[in-house]
Amino acid sequence: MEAECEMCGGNIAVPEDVIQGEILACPDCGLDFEIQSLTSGHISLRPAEAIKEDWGE
Amino acid sequence: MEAECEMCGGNIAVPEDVIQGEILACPDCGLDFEIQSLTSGHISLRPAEAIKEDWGE
Amino acid sequence: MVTVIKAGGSILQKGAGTELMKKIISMGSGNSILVHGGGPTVTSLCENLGISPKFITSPNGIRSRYTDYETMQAFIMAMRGKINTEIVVELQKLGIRSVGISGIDGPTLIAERKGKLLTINERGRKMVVDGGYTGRIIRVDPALIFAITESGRTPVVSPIALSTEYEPLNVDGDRAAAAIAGAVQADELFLLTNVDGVILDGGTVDQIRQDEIPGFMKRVGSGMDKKLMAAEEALKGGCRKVIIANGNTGSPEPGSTDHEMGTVITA
Amino acid sequence: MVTVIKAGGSILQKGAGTELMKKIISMGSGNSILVHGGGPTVTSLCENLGISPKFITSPNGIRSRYTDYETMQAFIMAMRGKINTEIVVELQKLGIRSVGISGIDGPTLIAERKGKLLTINERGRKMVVDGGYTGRIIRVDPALIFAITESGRTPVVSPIALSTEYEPLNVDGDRAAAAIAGAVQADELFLLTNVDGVILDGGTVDQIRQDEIPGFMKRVGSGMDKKLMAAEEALKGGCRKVIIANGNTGSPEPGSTDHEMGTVITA
Ligand SMILES: [Zn+2]
Ligand SMILES: [Zn+2]
Repeated sequence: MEAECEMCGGNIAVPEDVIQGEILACPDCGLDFEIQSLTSGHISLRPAEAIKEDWGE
Repeated sequence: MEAECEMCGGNIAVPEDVIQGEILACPDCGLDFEIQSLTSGHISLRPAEAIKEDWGE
Repeated sequence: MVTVIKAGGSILQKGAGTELMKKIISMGSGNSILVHGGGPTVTSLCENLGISPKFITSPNGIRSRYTDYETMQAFIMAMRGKINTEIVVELQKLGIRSVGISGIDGPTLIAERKGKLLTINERGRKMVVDGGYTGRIIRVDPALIFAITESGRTPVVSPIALSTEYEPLNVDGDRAAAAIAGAVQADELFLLTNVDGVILDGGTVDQIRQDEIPGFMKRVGSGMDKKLMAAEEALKGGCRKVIIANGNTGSPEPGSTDHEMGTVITA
Repeated sequence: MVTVIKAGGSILQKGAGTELMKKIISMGSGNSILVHGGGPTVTSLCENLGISPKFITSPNGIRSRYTDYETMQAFIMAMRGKINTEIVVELQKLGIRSVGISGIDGPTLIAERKGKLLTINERGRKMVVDGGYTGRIIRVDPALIFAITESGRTPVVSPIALSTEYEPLNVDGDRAAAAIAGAVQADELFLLTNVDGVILDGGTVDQIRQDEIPGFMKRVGSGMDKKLMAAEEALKGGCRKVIIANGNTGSPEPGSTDHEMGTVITA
């Protein structure tokens, strides 16, 4: 499976066993996308930039 | 087994399977006794009058 | 106007919670004190922890729950940890600033551990057992409750007392509410239950005078007699009025002079 | 003189409890605020309830406990029900009048639920998960704490906050103590731990100035960096001095100018 990067149009490889919430990076522009939903073969992605890496609290 | 009532000297019948805490009444004077301890055949009794019957709280 | 309200532990589940909360809101923060009961949460936590309920039987056949050390630990977690916190969160959500305490805090409720209890054992023989972690309130220090109400907040009290030997003891919720209502000289104490008040010959008794309580106690069932005993204690302590009413159906208006529902008990 | 003390949940088990209690006594009721941690009680209650601990792994390999709804329920029962009550009982036994609260009461600690967390899943792939019932304190209202201290009592605070959406949230105990120390403008905050203070190159650092904290944070291990972050927050909030010291070995004297043990951090 593949998805198209909404930023640069690059092809993002999608593993067969992908699950909701996983992050995929565009190989061309490097932007991270979160798997927002998965319904019968249709994959919806959203940019994952806003997600903070918040640890240690 | 039998024990002697410390009040009237009456004979109190003690069941073989008696356990600590059980109450036995003297058949003669009616006084209640609590089994205070049980050690190798020796039974120690004490008057049980002070024990309140306190329910419903 | 100070109102003490005693409600069961399931008030939040039954929707009655909302009615009760509305009443507390209508009084404004800082004018009411809520005492809650336990209910099924205690039992289900015990079950989940693998603690089987212990019962004892009195010489005249009354079976009641026995609180051993293990059960008391679960009781504290369910009552003080879970139920109390849930009620406080629910009140805050409605804009009522509230504070969860138990009688241990302060300390507010000092109790005496019950002495030995006379029971009938499995062999049908009379036996004395240790009273367990259950107590009888002997003193209330309302200082912490006043500190909370004076800061404009509503105390939510779990019926757990501190023993004279510094152990946590399970105390009856109705009696705890009564002791508090006396200590703070409350204007009224609501004892909310699942019936419409004191029921006699199929009808609800509207009014009872304090000196009539002993007579009524013999004629009502167990459960209601305990509430009447609590009512008497509250009035003796200095609370001005006790209302026994249905917590599930709404309506008794705090502070109103005409109580259309429930039984009103006054000195 | 107002002192805030943060100690782990196991303070009562270790005998260090007694040292800590002595310190609180020496300060007199109403001058100290105790914030406690969780410790093994939370884990063992979860085990007894059959709730298996959940962990998540960050992209740089840090594994940490994840608080889902079920775990939060057990957390409240263990922390607010059991540990907090045990500490209050222990203090009362020593004649220190005390009151157990959590940040939900008042409300005192308002927190923001953490947003999504970036993790590495079992397949080694990056993944976002819901932040769970863990929060970041955004506001402290010290009114209830003052009401309690002014009544001559010692607040014993469980690190549980109320979210802006009225959910109970697990918050870090050190950060909660720091936020409180700032809000009450404490003279000193003790962060008690199981080492002798900030250790660098095998020796304990005696003094750290606030502006040196960022430099130290990179050189100390995880755990201590969190305490330094808490120290910085406390000083920024208006607390005058933070002492990181060993809670197991006694000695740092509250209010003394010369701290022979531990690391003292000042603005
Ligand atoms: Zn791209
Ligand atoms: Zn006899």
